[in-house]
Amino acid sequence: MHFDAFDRYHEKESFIHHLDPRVKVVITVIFIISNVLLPDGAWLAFGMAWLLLLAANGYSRLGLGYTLKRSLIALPFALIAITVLFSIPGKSLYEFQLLMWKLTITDAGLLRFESILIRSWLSVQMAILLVAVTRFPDLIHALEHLKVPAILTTIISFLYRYLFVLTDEVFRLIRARESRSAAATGARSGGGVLWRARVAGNMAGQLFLRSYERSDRIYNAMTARGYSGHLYTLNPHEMKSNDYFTTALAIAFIFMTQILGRL
Amino acid sequence: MHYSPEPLHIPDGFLSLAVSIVCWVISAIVIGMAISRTNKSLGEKQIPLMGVMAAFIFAAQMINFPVLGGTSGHMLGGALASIVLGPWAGMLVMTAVIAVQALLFQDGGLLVMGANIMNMGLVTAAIGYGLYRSVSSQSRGVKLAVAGVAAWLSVMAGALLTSLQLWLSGTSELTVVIPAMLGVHALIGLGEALITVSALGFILQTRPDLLGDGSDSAKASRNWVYVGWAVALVVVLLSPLASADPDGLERVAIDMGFIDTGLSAPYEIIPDYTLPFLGETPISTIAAGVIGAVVVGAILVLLGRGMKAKS
Amino acid sequence: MPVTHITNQFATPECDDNVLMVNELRFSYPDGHAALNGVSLKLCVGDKVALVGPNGAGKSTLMLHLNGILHGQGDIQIAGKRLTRDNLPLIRSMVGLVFQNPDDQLFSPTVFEDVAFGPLHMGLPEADVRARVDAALEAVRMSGYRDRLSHHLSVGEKKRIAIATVLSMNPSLLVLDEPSAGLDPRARRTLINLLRELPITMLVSTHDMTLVKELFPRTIVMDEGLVVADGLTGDILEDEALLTAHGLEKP
Amino acid sequence: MPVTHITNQFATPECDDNVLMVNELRFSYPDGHAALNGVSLKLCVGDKVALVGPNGAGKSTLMLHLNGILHGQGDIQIAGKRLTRDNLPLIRSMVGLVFQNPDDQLFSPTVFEDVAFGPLHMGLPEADVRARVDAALEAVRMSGYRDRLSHHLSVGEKKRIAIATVLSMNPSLLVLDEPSAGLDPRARRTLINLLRELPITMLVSTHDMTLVKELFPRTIVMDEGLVVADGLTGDILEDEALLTAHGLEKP
Ligand SMILES: Nc1ncnc2c1ncn2[C@@H]1O[C@H](COP(=O)(O)OP(=O)(O)OP(=O)(O)O)[C@@H](O)[C@H]1O
Ligand SMILES: Nc1ncnc2c1ncn2[C@@H]1O[C@H](COP(=O)(O)OP(=O)(O)OP(=O)(O)O)[C@@H](O)[C@H]1O
Ligand SMILES: [Mg+2]
Ligand SMILES: [Mg+2]
Repeated sequence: MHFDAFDRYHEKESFIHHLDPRVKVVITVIFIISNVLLPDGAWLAFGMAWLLLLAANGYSRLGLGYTLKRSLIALPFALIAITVLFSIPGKSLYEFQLLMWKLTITDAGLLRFESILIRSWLSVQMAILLVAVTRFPDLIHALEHLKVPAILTTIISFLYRYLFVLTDEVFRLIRARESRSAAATGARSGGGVLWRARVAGNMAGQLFLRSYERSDRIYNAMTARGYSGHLYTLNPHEMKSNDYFTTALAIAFIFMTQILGRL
Repeated sequence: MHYSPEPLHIPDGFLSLAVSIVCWVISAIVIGMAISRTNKSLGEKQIPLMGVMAAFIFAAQMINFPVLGGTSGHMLGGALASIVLGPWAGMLVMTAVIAVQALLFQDGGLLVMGANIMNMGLVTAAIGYGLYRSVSSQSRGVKLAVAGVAAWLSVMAGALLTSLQLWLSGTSELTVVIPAMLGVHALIGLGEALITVSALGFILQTRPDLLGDGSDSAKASRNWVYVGWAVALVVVLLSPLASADPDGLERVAIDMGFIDTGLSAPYEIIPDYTLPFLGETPISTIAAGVIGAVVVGAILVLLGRGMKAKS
Repeated sequence: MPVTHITNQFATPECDDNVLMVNELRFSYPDGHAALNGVSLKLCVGDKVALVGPNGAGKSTLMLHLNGILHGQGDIQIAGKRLTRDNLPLIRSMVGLVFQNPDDQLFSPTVFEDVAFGPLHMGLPEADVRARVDAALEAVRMSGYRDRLSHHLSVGEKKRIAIATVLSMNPSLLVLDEPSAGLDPRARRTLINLLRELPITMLVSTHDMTLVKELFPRTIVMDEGLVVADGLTGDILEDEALLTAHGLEKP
Repeated sequence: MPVTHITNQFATPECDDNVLMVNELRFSYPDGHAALNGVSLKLCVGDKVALVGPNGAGKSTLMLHLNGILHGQGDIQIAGKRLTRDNLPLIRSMVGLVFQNPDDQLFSPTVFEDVAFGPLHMGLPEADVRARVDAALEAVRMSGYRDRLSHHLSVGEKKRIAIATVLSMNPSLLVLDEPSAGLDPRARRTLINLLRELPITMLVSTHDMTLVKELFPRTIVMDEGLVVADGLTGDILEDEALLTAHGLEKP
């Protein structure tokens, strides 16, 4: 079983793929901050932000709709914001009866709801784009360059490496459980919820022990190659003029979006 | 089987910049403390251990069990991580897990990552470890029972914090979000408790040596017990109050100055968030955001330096 | 039971009571990779059959279909019952699937709990569960290990317990995926003797050609999602051209 | 180099320049289990030696001593240098240890980072590191894999990269723990050819007696923490009594 499906990187030849990962991380974060700062109902600015996304999609040769297709992940969470439809005072648009409550959708409420969704949807797309055009190890290097403490980036790079190994293990455990989840004719099968939860907990415990012992073996393998408490890495990236130029251009564009959103 | 998003992971766009930054600062400070503490007690083995344990938590979150009609329960893991690794290492491990979920799977946003780390990594670890620690010399049954309660409370604490952040951001109405989040997570928390307890039971049975008394000094662990119980107490007291009388909670918040103008002005929650000399313009909001970000960055850099100097 | 093995490369034996019948099974993984391209085979009661082929031939994928963990197109019948979504739990009690790594199979702290999982899930009364656990452990010669912690067993012991975890469900068909991988010669010998003695129909995938030669009268060769040969082991192992073509070696 | 192999069960070869000399090594695990009970052996430059024995014989434990991951009582010398706490980093650059599971050995996200790990921790300048990585990947015929992600590789490919991770440290002695476990016949063949070509002294633990016969002129048999035989592979494989006594089989 392979969990390659976890990898979100899309190998393509494009200048965006070749940008320094720092540049991509910084632009992504600024873009997301900018979205959050845009006022409710700044349609023009939202449109401009999306334009930037479309352009980035296009330039990275992923196809214009690439991030769009995958951007629904945050949608279920929107449920949580639904109350603003009714709670913000404004002109009544629509009234209806839900069980014992009389609910009124207001124009201000609708505006706010839509704006929250659009901000989130734009931000998620940018994040999707970031990992589609940057290999995850390069992303980790970018975090190192951006002075995220070494201990965190190290944990993250181990996490990334062993994510695949351990999710494979989990998957095989679940398979083994499934293949013995049998029934006999005439009897009620499945056991109680508590028993099933206990089995799941046992699987977690089993996985913990195996992970723990694996970390011991990894430590041995590291020691055997000279590790003695301090990790050294080569710095594989260098900012080129191209990188500075793209950063400046993107920031200028995002700044213009902000101004447009507030006119 | 696919990677499935979790209800507690807030995406970008749902929290205001102010709330996001405040949460980032708080989380960064706690993470900084965690880094300097783990550095002090850091055996060489600790690095691969924490790395693999982070992968373990990630993978363990995918172990589910059927509950009713197609729904299934699973685990967040904050309490378990801190019980088996100690509070500081547990926090770092959870931070890495949440960061990878946001970076690689867009499960949870980047700007709101501070909030997500706080809700699912820091508070859960504090409650889990604090409560478990207070009974670590008791019998196996007591330990497991308390671990279960701690796991349940850790999920409730995360849900409560998430609700408050959403409300402070003007994304959700308190009267709805608190009962809804707490109601749902009271059930999710049961799954967390059940899995945590039997996973711990498994470890206690097969490798009890791994759950030894830890390397914490007596004083440090007493402090954790206080912190853990204090956070737990807040959850226990605040949750029913908030569910029963959210309006009351809102009033208290207004009285205490958290909220001046109510929900319609989500950017002004922190009274002096707008900078006086710039006036109440969008520019001043941006400037404040930038300053916030610089502060966070500076803290991270300083912590990074401190760490290097020590190692 | 009279089992007629035909050395014709695409022949399957004729018998009155098939334990397993697979007909034109096709399956592609979600990523589009076609792992099975029309596999057909039959097993008679009492057959012990080796399934060989290079890495990626589709052996494990086929095995995962036999108790409905994967669902492809085509027909699968176990002891005359068609495998459908509705009778999945029943089929699972009839097909005992043992995976390569016993650590995946053993997820409970004690040997007893693991062997009891299947019967408990089937909803059997407690006395029956205990009787089945005892019988299964007896069959793999591990009666003394009932209350041991699985975690502390050697690989060879774990392998035998893993087999017990499906024997306790009284399966009509035992399906083993690479049972001898990672065993030292002695443990391997013990396993071979155990498999020889078990009076159950079995289908065993392996890269261990010595095992094939010693244990299985009949061999099925798979490559690229197809059955490329099916016949008496002796004949297949003599067919150098066939072996080389599919990345295999004579023992 | 004249290497005299003596088939006497406790003889070790005589030569002028020993790459490895172990003298009366004893070690007990913290739980009190005595895993090594006085092991002595010598390897000459260019020797390729198989280390066989049943599960639990102490093979892996011995290997972990050879570059100081475990410390027992007794003497270990690598190329004439005694292994002490002080020269540990030097010794580690001379002894390349490859563990059984390549997933434990390859702990970095990319192949390059993994192969560079050893040279980087030896404190070499960047240009040297890059040159060594290239040479090591070249040696295992994996030059094209520099920037690949480790988790995308097949087991056979991972195995070869694992060997490259220690070759990049230019070791005088290569120590491999069960290199062929879990490989299919084709991948195993590739590995055998690779090991045959590598011009380095090596000590290889394995349960794969065919590998032993094909690749190693000399074999050391361990059991219960002791060397019980050391001699020409041909002689040892003929000694049925010896093999049976220590749970081994003729290939
Ligand atoms: N989850 C998956 N997603 C996509 N492709 C897969 C998946 N699992 C297996 N495959 C592919 O399907 C094909 C058949 O794989 P399978 O595991 O059945 O082979 P196998 O004969 O068991 O090989 P081995 O001897 O290595 O165990 C291979 O090409 C494999 O890469
Ligand atoms: N960490 C440990 N703690 C206690 N005992 C151990 C530990 N590791 C190994 N042992 C024991 O030491 C003995 C030697 O183990 P070792 O792993 O060296 O055997 P081996 O010859 O490599 O076996 P295999 O062929 O199974 O790899 C065994 O009895 C084993 O149970
Ligand atoms: Mg397979
Ligand atoms: Mg070993």
